[in-house]
Amino acid sequence: MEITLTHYLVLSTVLFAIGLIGVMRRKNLLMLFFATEILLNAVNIGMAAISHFRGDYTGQMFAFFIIAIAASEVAVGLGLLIVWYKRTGKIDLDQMTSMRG
Amino acid sequence: MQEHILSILIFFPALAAMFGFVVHKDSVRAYGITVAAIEFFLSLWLWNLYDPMTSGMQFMEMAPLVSAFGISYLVGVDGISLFIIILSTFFTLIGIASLTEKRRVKDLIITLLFLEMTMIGVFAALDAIVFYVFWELSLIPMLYIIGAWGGPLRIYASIKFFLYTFTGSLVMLVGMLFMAYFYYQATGQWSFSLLEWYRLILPVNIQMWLFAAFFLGFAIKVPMFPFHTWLPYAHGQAPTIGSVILAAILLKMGTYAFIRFSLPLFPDASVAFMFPIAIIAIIMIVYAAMVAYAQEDIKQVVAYSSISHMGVIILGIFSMNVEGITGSVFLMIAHGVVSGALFLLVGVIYDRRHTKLMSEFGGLASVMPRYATIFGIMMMASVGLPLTINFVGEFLSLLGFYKQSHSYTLVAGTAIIVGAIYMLSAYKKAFFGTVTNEKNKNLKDVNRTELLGLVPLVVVAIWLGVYPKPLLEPINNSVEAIVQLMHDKAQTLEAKQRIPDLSNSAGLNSTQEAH
Amino acid sequence: MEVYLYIALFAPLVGSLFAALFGAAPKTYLTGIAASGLLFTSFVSSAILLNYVLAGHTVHVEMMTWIAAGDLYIPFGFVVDQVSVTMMMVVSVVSTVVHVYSIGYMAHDKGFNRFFSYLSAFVFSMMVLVMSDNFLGLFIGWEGVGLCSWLLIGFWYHKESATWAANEAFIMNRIADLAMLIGIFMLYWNLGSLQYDVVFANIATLPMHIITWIGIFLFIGAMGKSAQFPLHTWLADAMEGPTPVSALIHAATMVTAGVYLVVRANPIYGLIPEVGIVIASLGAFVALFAASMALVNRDMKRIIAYSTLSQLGYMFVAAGLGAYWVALFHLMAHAFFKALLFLGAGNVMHAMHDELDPFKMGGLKKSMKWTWILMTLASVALAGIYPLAGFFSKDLILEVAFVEHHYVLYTVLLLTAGLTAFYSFRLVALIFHGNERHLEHGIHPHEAYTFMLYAMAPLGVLAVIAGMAFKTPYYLMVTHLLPAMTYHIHNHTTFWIMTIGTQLFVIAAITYAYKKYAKAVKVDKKVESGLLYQLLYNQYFIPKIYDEVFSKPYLKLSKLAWKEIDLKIVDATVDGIANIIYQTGEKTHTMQDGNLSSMLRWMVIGLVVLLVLAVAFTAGYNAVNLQAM
Amino acid sequence: MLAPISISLASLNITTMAPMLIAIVGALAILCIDLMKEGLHKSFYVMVSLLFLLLDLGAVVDFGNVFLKSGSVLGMFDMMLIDGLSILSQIIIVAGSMLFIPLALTSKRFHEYNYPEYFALFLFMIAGFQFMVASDNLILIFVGLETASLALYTLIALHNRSKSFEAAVKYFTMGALAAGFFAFGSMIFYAITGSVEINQIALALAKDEYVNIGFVLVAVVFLLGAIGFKLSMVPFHTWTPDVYEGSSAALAGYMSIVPKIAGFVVAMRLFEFLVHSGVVWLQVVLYVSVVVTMTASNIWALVQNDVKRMLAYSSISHAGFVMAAILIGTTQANTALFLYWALFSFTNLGAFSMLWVSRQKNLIPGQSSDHPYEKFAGLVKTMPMAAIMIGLFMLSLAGIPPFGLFWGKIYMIGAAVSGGYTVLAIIMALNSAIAAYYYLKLIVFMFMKEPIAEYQKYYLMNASLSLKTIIGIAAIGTIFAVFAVNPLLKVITLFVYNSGY
Repeated sequence: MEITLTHYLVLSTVLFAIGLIGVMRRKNLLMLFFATEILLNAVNIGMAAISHFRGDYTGQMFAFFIIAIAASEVAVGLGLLIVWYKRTGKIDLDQMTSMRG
Repeated sequence: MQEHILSILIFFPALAAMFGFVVHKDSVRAYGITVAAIEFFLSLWLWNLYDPMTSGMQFMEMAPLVSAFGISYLVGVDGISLFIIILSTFFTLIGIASLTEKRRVKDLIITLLFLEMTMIGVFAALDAIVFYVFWELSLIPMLYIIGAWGGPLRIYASIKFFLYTFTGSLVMLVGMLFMAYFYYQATGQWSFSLLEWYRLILPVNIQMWLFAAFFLGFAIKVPMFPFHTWLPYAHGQAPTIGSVILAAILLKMGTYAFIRFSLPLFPDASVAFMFPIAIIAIIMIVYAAMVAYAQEDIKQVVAYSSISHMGVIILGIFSMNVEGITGSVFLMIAHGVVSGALFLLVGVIYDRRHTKLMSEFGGLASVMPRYATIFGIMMMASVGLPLTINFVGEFLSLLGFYKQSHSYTLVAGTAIIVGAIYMLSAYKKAFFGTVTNEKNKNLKDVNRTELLGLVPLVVVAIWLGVYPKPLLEPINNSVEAIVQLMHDKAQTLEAKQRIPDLSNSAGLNSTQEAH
Repeated sequence: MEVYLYIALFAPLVGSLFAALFGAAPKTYLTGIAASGLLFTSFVSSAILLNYVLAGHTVHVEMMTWIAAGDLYIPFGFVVDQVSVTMMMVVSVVSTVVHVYSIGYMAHDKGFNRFFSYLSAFVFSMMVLVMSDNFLGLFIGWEGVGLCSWLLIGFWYHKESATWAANEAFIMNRIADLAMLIGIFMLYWNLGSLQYDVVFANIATLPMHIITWIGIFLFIGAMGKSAQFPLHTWLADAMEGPTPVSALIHAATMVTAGVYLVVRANPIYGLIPEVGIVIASLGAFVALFAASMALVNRDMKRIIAYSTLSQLGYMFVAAGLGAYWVALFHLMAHAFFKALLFLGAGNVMHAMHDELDPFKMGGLKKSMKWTWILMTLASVALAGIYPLAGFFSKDLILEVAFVEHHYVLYTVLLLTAGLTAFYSFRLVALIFHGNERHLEHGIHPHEAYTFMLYAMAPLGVLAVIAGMAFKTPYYLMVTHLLPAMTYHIHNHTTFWIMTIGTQLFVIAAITYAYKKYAKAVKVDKKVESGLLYQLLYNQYFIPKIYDEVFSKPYLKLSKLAWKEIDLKIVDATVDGIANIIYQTGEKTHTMQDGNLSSMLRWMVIGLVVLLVLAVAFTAGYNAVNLQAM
Repeated sequence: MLAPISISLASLNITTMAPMLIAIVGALAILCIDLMKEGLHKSFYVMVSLLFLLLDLGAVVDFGNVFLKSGSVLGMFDMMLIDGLSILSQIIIVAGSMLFIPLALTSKRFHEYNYPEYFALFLFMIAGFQFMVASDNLILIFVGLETASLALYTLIALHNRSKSFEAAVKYFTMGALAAGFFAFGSMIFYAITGSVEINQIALALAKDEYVNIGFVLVAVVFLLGAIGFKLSMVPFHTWTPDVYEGSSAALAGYMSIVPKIAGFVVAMRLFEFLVHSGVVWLQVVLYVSVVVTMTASNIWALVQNDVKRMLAYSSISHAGFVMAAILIGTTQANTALFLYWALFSFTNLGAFSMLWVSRQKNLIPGQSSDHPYEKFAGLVKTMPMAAIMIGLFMLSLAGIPPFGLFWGKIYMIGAAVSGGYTVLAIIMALNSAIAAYYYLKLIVFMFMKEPIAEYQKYYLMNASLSLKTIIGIAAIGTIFAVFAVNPLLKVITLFVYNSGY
C-alpha cells in the first residue's frame, strides 16, 4: 500500500483527536500538558507531510517553529506546575476551583 | 454675548456646579439659589431678546464636533423650546429655593445644577447627537437624586427609571443613526443636524420603521402606556425636588421630542400612526385617571395624574394641526407648572408627617388653611378650570384633535371628568372632614420658605390662564412653520389631507421656512 | 357705558378678592358689608345698563385677547344686550339680597370671610357667564360657577355629606361640560369662530345633521348645569351647603344657566325644532318627576330643591318649544320667589337649630310672623296664583304648550302645577301651622334679624309684582333679540276656562295640602310603606342606582386597574423581562464552575459544534450545487 | 541541491522590524542591567521600560508617515507587513502599554515588581503582540502570539498568590489548546492552498473558486477557535473571568485591551476576506457568535458579586460588540473597531486603575474576593472624588454620552446600520441597556448606600502620584473624548481605508 498524503493527514487528525480527548478527560495537570503536546505534534506531522508532498519548505519551517513553541510552552507550563505543586501539594485539576461563577 | 446666549445658558449651570464643590456646605444653598436665579434671569433675557414674530430657529450656534461623522454642536431656540427652557430654569430656581432637604444638601444642589444643564441642553439642541447626549445625561443626576435621597425603595425605583428610559433611548439612537445614514445616502455626507434632516423626504415604509424606533425612546420618557410603570415608582420614591423636576421638565422631553423629531421628520408615518397613538393616549387619559383614583398615597395620585395629562398632550401633538400642537406645547408648560406645584405641595405635608398616605390625613383644611387653599387652587388648575393655565392647553389640544376624529375626542374628553374624580376625591380625603388623627392636630401651616416656592407658581398658573398670549403667540408661529413643513413633505394622500396647508391662509404672514 | 359694564362685571370680583384677603383672619363684618356694597354697585351699574338697553342700545366690548392659536381667536369679550341684561339684573338683585341676608345668616360661622369671598366669586363667574360674547367665555363662567358651587356646597367641609355632595355636583357638571366642549369644538371646526354674532350669523349655512348635533351637545351641557334628568341628583344633595347658597346658586342663578344657554343659542335651536321637542319633553318630564319627589320628602330644603328642578323643567319646555322669551321670563320670576322661599327656609333653619324635617316643626307662624308671610307669599307665587309673578310666567308656559298643540306636555305641566301647589303648601302648613312639635325637641324658635327680613323684602315685592309689572316692558325689550312670538288663545272661552280652571285646580291643591297638614300630622303607615311612597321617598332609587351602577363599579374597576392590571400585568411584565434576563444569568453562570476540565471541554464543544455546522453546511452547499449542475 | 541564496539586504527591509526590535532590545537591556547591578528600585525599571516604549512608539509613528506617503511596506521575506492596520494597532498596543506600566508604581509593595524580569517579560510580550499584528504570515502570527502569551502567563503568575497561579495555569492550559487549534487550522489552509500567507491563501482560494469549501470551513473553525479564545468569544471565553480575578487589577486591565486589539487585527486579516468572498457560513457563525458573546457575557456580568469579575465579563461583552465590525466588514466598521478600542482603552484603563488603587494586600474575614461591591459602598461619602471617578468610568463603559465609549458605540452601531445590519444594531443597542444595569450597580453601591466600616481604610490605599496621574489621564481622555473623536476618526479612516479594509 502506498502511503499518500491522506494517510498522513488522517494520522495527524487522529492524533489531534486523541490530544483533544486527552485535554478533555485528563484531571492530572501533567498529563494534560502531555495531551497539549500531542496536539501540537499532530500538527507537526501534518505540516511536514504536506510540505513534503507540495515540495515546499514553508510547512517544515512552520513545524520547526511549532516545536520551538512547544518547548517553551513546556518550560513555562512545568514552571507553573512546579510552583502549584509546591503550594498545594497536588496537581489535580479538580482542586483548582477557587474562582468560579 | 447675545449670539452665545444659548451656550451660556447651557453651560453656566454646569460650570457653576463645578465651582460649587468649593463652596462650604453651610452656604451652598445660597449659592445654589444665586446660580439658579442668575440662570433664570438669563433665560428671561433670552425671552426678551427672542423675536416672537419669527417662526424659525433663533440664536443658532454651530461648532463642528465630529465633522467626519457629521456631528456638530448645533443649538437654537424657537417658540416651542423657548418656554420649556424658561420653565426649566424657573423650576430649578423654585426647587432650590424651597428645598427642605437636610441631608447632604451640597451634593444635591450640585446635582441639580448639572441636571439644569442637561435639561436646557435637550431643549436647545438641534443636532440629534447633541440632543441625545443631553437626553441621556439627564438621566444620571435624576438617578442620583432618586437613589440617594429617595424613600425605602429608592434603589429599585432609580434603577428602573434609568434602565427603562435608557433602553428606549438606545433604540431611538439606532433610529437616529439610521436617519443619518439615510441622509448620507441621499447627499453623500453625514449629518445629524435636525435642520438638515428636515429637508429629507423619506420613503413611507422607512418612515414607519424610524418612527417606531423614535417612538419607543420618546414613549418611555413621556411615559406612554404601557411603558409608564417606572413613573409611579420614581415619583413615589423620589424626594420632593426630584419629583418636581421629573414631572415638570423631564417628562416634557418626550413630548417635546415628538414635536421636534417625529412630526416633521416622518409626517406620513405620523399620520399613519395617528390613530393607534390616539388610542394609547386615550388609554393613558382614562386608565391612568382610574388608577390614580384607586391610589392610597397622595403622591401617587399626582404621579398618575401626570400620565393622564401627558395623554392629552400626546393627543394634541398628534392632532397635526396648529391649534392642537400649540395647545400641547402650552399644556406641557402648564402641566409643568401645575404638577410641579402639586409635588411641592405633597412635599410640604411629607416633611411634616413623613407619610403620604391619605388615610393618615383628613381635615387638613382646618389645620392648615393656607396650605389647603394653595393646594385647592393647584388642584383646580390640574382639573383644568378655565382661567387657570391648564385649561388653555387642554382645550386647544382636544380642540385640535377633534378635527381628526370626533369620537376619539369625545372619549379623550372624559379627561375632564375622570380628572375631576380622582383629584376631588383625593382632596376630600386629605383636606375635608374632621381631624381624626392626633398627629395632625398641631401641624404648622406652610412657612415662608415653602411659600417662596409656591406663590410664584400660583401666580403663574393663574396669570397664564388669564393671559396666555405672550406664550401662545411665539409657540403658534413656530408650530405653524412645523405644520407647514409637514404638509409640504407629506407624500400620502391621507397625510396631505390630515395636515392642513397653511400657505394660503393669513396665518402664515409671519411664518418663514423652518430652515 | 363700558365703564358700567366693567363695574357690573368686576365689582363682585373685587369684593371676592377683598374678602379673600381676610380669608384666614377672624370674622369681620367688614368683608360682608364690603362685598354686599360692591354687589350693590354692580346692581346699580346693571340697572343703568338696563336703562340703556331699554332705550334700544347694546354694549359690546372686547377687553383683551385670551386665546389665539391657529385660526382660533377668543377674546375676553362682553356683550350687554337684551338677554344678558335681564340675566344681569336677576343675578345682581338676587345676589345683593343674598349677600345682605348672609351677613346675618353666617354671623356665627367661623368661615364668615371665606364665605363672602366664595359668594362674590360666584357672582363674578355668573356675570362672566351671562355677559360673555362667545361660547368659550361662557364656558369660563360656566366652570367658574361650578367651582364656586363646589366651594360653597362643601363650605362646611368637616361634614362628610357636604363634601360628598360638593364633589358629586362638580363631577356631574363635568360630565355635561364635556358635551358642551364637544359642542364648542363642533362650532369652531365648522364655523371657524366661537363669537356669538359670527356663529349665529352663519349657523344656517351648515348641514342639518351638524346643527342637530351641535344643538344636542350644547343641550347636554345645559342639562348638567340645570340638573335635568338624568343628571339631576346633585341638586338635591347640594342642599348641604349654607342656605343662602341654595337660594342664590341652586335656585336663582346657576341652575338657570342651562336655560340661559338655550335661550342665548336660540338661532341654533330655532333651526332644529325636533331637538326643541326633545328638550321640551324632557323638561316636562323633569317637571313632573321632580314635583313627584317633592311630594313626600321630609327635608325642607330638598323639597324646595325639587321644586326648583321642577320649575327648570317648565323653563325648558318653554325654551324647547321656541318660546325663548317666556323661558327667560319664567327664569326671572322664578329667581325672585324661589330665592325668597329659600331665604325663608334659612330663617326657619336658624330658628330650628338646623333642623330640616318639617314634621318636627309646626306653628311657627307665631314666633316667626314675617318669615311666615314672606314664605307664604313666595309659595303663592310659585303656585301661580293671580296676580303674583308665577301666574304670569308659569301659566304662560302652559299656554305656550297649548297653543303649540302639545297637549301631552300641557297636561303634564298642568298636573305638575297642581303638585307644585300641593307640596309648597304642605311645607308651609307643616312649618307654620299646627302644633309646635319642635317643643318636644327643646327648641325655642326666634325670628331672624330684622335686617335679614328687610333684605328679603325686595324679593317679596318682586315676587308679587314681577309678573304684573314687568311682563310688557320685558317683552318689548327682549324681543329685539329673541323671536317675538305671542301666545294667545284666540278663543276667549277656552282662554278663560283654562285660566280659571288652572287657578281652581291649584287652589284645590293648596286647600288639600292645608287640610291634610295644617292641623295635626297623621302618619299613614299604610301609605308610607306603599311602593309608590317608597319609590318617591327614595327618589326613584336613582341615587342608589347611580351608586351601584357607576360609583362603586368605577371604584372597583379603578382598584382592579391599579392592583391587577397596572401592578400585576403591565409592571410585572417589565419586571418579568428584567427578571428573566437576571435569572438566566443566575442559572447559567454556574457553567463557569471554575474547573479547568470543564473550561477545556467548553472550548472543545464549541469547536465540535462549529465543525458539525461546517460539515452540515458543506453537505448542504454541495447538494445545492450538484442540483444546480 | 540547495539553490544558492542571494538576498539583497535592502530587500530584507530590516527596518520593518524596528519597533519590535526596540522592545526586545529594551527587554534584553533590562536583563543585562540586572546582571550588573541588582536591587534597583522598580521605578527605575518602569522608567526604562517607558523610554523604550516611547522609542518603540516613535518608530511606529514613523512608519505611519511612511505608510501615508507610500502605502504598505513589506519586509523580511514578505513576512512582515506594515500596513495601516498594523500601524494603528501597534500604536494602541504600545500606547496602551505605556499607560499601564506606571501602574506598577503603587505605594504598597507588590512583589512581582521587584523582579526586573517582570519588565523584561512585559517588553517581550509587547514585541510579541507587535509581531502578531505586523504580519499576514500565519507562522509569524503564531510565533508572535505564543511569545506574547507565554510572557503573559508568566506575568500573571508572578503576582504570587494562590489565585494568580490558578489563573495562570488555567490560562496557560487553555492557551496551549488554542495554540493547537491555530496550528491545526493553519495546517489545513496550508494543505489546500500551499501557503501560510493570508493574502496568498485568499488568492488561491479565489482562484479555484472555493471548490474545497468544506476544508476551508474546517480550517476557519479551528482558527476561529484560536482567535476566539484570544478575543474571549463565547464559548471560548471561560478563562477570562478567572484570569482577570486571579491577576492584579492592573494586569487584568491590560489584558482587556492590548492582547485583544492584536487578536482583532489577526481576525480582520483572517476573516474579512472570507466574509467579503461571500462565505455565508462564516457570516452566520460570526453573527451568532457576536450576538451570543455580547448577550451571554452581559447576562453573566449581571450576577457577579465582584467588581473585577464583573469588569471581566463586561470586557468580553465589549469584545463581542467590536467583533461585529469584522462581520460587517466595511471601512466604517473597521474604523469603528479601532476608534472604539482606543476609547475603550482609556476608559477601561481608568476603571481597572481605580480597582488597583483600592487593592488590599490581605482579605478581611468574610471577604471572598478582592473587590466585592460592598467594598465600594458609600464611597461618595468617604471619598467623593474617587467615587466620581469610578462613576465616570462606569458611565463611559455603559455608553452614556458624552463620555468616551459612547462615541465608539455610536460609530460602531452606525457602521452596523450603514452595513445593512439593522437588527444587529438594535441587538447591540439593547445589550448596552442590559450592560447598564451592572455598571449602575456599582454606582448604586457607591452613591446610594452607606459605607461599610471595615473596608474604608482600603480605599485609595495604593494610590501614588503616578497612579493618580494615570487615572487623571484616563479621566481626561474619557470626558473630553468628544474633541478627540474627529481627528481620531480621520486618521483611522485614512489608515484603514488605505490598507484596503
